[in-house]
Amino acid sequence: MSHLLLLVPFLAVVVLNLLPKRARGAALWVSFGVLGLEAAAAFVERFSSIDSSAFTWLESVFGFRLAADHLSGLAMLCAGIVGMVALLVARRTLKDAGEKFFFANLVLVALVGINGIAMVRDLFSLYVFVEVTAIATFILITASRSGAASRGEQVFEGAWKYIILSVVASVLMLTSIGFFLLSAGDITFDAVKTALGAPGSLTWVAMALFLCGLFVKGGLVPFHGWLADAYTAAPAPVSVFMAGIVTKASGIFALLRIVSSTMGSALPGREILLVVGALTIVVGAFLALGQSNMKRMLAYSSVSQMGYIVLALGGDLNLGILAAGLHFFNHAISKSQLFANAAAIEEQLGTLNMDEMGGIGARMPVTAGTTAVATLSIAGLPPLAGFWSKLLIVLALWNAKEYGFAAVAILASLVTLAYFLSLQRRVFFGKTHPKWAHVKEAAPGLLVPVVALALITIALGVGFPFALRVLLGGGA
Amino acid sequence: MIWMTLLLVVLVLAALWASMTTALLRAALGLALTSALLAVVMFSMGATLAAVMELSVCAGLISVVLVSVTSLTQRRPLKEALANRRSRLRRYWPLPLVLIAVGVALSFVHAPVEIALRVPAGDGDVRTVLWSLRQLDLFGQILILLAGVFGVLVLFRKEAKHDD
Amino acid sequence: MLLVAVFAPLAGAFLLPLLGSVSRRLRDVSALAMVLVSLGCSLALVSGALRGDIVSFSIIGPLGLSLILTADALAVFMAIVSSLVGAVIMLFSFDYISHYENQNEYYVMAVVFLGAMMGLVFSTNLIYLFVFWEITGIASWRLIGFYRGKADVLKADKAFLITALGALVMLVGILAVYGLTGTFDLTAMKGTALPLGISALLLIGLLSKSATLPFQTWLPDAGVAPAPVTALLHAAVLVKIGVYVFARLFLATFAFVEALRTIVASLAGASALVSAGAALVETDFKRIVAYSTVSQIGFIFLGLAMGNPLGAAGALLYILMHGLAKAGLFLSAGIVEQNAGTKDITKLGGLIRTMPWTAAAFLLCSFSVMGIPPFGGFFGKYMVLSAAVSANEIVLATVFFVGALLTILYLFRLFTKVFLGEPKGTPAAEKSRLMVACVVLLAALSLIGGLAVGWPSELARVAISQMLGVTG
Amino acid sequence: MTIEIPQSFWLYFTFFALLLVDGLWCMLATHNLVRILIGLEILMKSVTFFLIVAGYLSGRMALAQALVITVIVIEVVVVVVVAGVILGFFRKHDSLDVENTRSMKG
Repeated sequence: MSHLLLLVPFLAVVVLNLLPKRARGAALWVSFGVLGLEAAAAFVERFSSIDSSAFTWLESVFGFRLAADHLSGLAMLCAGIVGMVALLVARRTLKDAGEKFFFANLVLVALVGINGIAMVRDLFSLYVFVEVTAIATFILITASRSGAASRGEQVFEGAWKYIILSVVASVLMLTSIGFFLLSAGDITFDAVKTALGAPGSLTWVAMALFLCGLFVKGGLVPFHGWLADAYTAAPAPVSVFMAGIVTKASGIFALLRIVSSTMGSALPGREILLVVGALTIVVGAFLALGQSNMKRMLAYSSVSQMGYIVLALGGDLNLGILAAGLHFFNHAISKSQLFANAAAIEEQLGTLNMDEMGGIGARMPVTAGTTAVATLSIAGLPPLAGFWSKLLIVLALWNAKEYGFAAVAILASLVTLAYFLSLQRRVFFGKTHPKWAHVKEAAPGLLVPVVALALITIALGVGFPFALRVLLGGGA
Repeated sequence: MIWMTLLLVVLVLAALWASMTTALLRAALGLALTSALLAVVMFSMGATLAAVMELSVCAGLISVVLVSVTSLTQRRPLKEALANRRSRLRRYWPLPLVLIAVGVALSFVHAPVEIALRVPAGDGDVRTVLWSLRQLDLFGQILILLAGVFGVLVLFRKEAKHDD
Repeated sequence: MLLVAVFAPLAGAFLLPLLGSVSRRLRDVSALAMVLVSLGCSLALVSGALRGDIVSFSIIGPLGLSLILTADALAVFMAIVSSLVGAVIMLFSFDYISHYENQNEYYVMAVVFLGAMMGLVFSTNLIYLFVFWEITGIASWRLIGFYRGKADVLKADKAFLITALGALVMLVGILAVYGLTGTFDLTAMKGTALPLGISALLLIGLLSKSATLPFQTWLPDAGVAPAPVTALLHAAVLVKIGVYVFARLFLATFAFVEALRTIVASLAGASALVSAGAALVETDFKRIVAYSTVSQIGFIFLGLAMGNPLGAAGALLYILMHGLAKAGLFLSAGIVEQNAGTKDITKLGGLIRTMPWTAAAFLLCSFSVMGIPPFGGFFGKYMVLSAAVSANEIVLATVFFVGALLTILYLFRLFTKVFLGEPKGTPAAEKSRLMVACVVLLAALSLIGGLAVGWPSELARVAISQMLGVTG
Repeated sequence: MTIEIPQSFWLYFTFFALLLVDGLWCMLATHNLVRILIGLEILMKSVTFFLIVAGYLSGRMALAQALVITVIVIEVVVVVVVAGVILGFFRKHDSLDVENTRSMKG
């Protein structure tokens, strides 16, 4: 089954390009279908009792060394959902048929990369798939011209920063792989785990380098500079995809994977994670507070939320990984929804400058309502999904006796709430500016995904103990 | 050992030249030279296949790309280039000194390094490793090439539109 | 039964916009019906509660996250207060709110708010207590910002941020409790002695929600909301949450800490005096009443902080009486504001001629808040003060006595300015019978509560013996 | 193999570090996009060299070669794509100066 998760999207790309040009209009829907299948497959494979061993013959043909666990399932589920949302947004906001075609293809390529990240068992393959995702995303940012007029040179600048820092991160990761080759003799997770268990400083230098590389990829403080530019520069559907899953998978999920499968419970690197996490939360939140471009605020909010995941990894290991995984999922859902909302607003208003807005809520009630749900969830207010994952993160920290960091995590939620309230106030509330008197609600094509995501957030929040039991019952 | 050290010194010098020379074209050539020297180093360490790759792809293909980019973008007026040269000098003169300092500093380090010397029994021929153990990476390579093709297509198409 | 009481409003609220698209009347009535369901369920629990039965219901979840609802006498008492006052306020809003936009949101949020309140009252798991606590926060945020003007929304945000800050600090405290006892279940941690630091963390949350010094500033500002909302928030429900949770945690669950008595009582005293002073100089009708609330909450805290049965019983009684009377005051303020077009008392006067019923109801409710016998408020205040005296807190008792005198002063001032004297501006009449009827109903309840004080105090007595019987 | 492991490691590591510093300096000190790309390439060379050295010293040359081959393929794609973007930028601004890209702040 896990092989299929990589091969099917790949074959879909091949098939799409073999089709005659006239049939290319269907590309978006084909890739939508593939993403839906992937999400369903990831879900079935990990979280239900349906037997999926019918595909073992594939493993004898292809010698991929993969292993999927609950974490990978969660990431692939996110990737599928976020990808579908991005495609729906692309259908509305990209104007050119050729652009849509390329978008569909590149999303599929990136999806293979993300699924690869989710399932690999060695450091180098991890690097390869991170790179696949990065290159596909990079092309996505630069390729589209839709709305480029309003973004001007930003496209170039954001993309440039992204690719340069991405290569620098690669250099860090490859150097680290070299060190592991020297000190562990191999680069599979198991070998690395053994080497980390043995005394020796070289291995820890290597691990620190690899983590630094991932910090860059995930946009964590102090390497967060590129992220807001890249998100702002990207066209609407690409920023949905990037914010929803790409950065998270290639930076944060990879981190999660490495911590969970190579570091034991004795974790000398824990302090690094705690400090970086806390710093990221606070710095990201305050940067978000000062933004007036909606996408930039959301981007810094992402930075801040990624900090929570890293912080969770520094806590009690088992609970921390569970909490981090859940926060990963919740945040992917809510943030892709917010970027989709931003896309709807940009589509209707032609601007993302929050100072020019005001009173949009009365004109676009669905967008306003779903935005409220997503922001409150991210700010960690019950009974929405975000509250529970934050609670688990704080519990993980508390169990590890990191009281100070737990308090930081809780109180930073207040800053999160503050900037999201300011967003609500500036965008949706207040008297409607005469300029927007005739603004209409976004097209149904854009509303369907955001409403669906908001419902997921609410349902997961209300039924959380049940969902948690499903997760735990599977033996995480 | 001596030969290897000399070779590496030349390698670093080539890289230094590539980063310090004024004309972009020469910098690209310097990079090609660096690549070629690196290939020689690889060869003498026994990494034959990788050396061939390095020589053909990096020293060859990448240089072609760089040279064509450079020639396509050389339209700057002479004055600007001259002004640029002066400011370049300011920014680059410390580099050789820094490199020497780093080299000297590191040559005093003799700390023990724990290297896991495995018996190379499981480490067979590079082709076997690549095709049977690293299949996943090959799959990744294919994907990246695919993405690269898309990139070229997209960027090329963009130019065509732009010229209209 | 418990589940219905909590989730009928919580889940039903989201049907309201749907019903609203059928008919506005249907929506309004069903909103009221949902609150009445809660009230009915709570009333049905009374007879059991009087016998000292404890009804419990739970859904077991992993990691100690089980939803446990428990109805003991304290919870039932509180539930009745909230749903009763809530129901009258819902009735009042039928006419009041029909002038404005966003009616659907108003009803959804108000009903969600009351549902969450029910959940809060009945839940005995700290995490769910926090969950419902925050739901009330979200609902009140939207309700305060109902008018959507820039200033309104800013003030709503301020209220939300202050209460959220308190809640987050309290969450730290909850986690500390968890670290201490290894459980979130309140019944399981009964009798635990809580270190002062953790108590302080929890206390900050409670004080911020109940708008006690030093967190009082959000409450007068929240007066920008429509009158039913302020009534809901200030009088009946929101601010009482802090008081209720204080009783639930520090009296009913944890071993009583002596140091806490002094701290809480001093804060309450300061809060009572400062806000009474503020009420004396304010000129905004609703802000005066709001400051009065801040001041009266001080009395309730004083009663609870004494830690003896008399004080606690007085506090509980006063929760009920103050809720009824203050709701009446706010709703009268709403009637005046809507009909006269202003809430500045310097521009009002002589309204007793055109609004006789409202004036009468206002006066009766004021009597109750002032603590004049035989109105309900008297018994509460009297018991609280005598509890303070019997606990040898003479200074505090004096402070609060002064506070009570100030209450009489500023309420009379308010009444004189608004209802007596020469009419200013255009004469305003009582337009809606329904609204006036609600106010009169509340005034009557305040009076009846005082005359028939035996019945609620019986329930309070059972609650006290359940609370203090084990710990004391 | 009879080489003195620690000593030869530090010798190779020195040259790796030299290449790394050189590449970083080249990237950071210039305003020219093409030169940034060249600096990036020098960085990649240093890492390639380090991987080979790691394989050489630990006796896993075949594995190291396999890795290096993959790295080279990725490197080429990155260079081609970045070069394409540089060309697009040049067509738009008629300049290669990175200062033209400092429009975003915060």
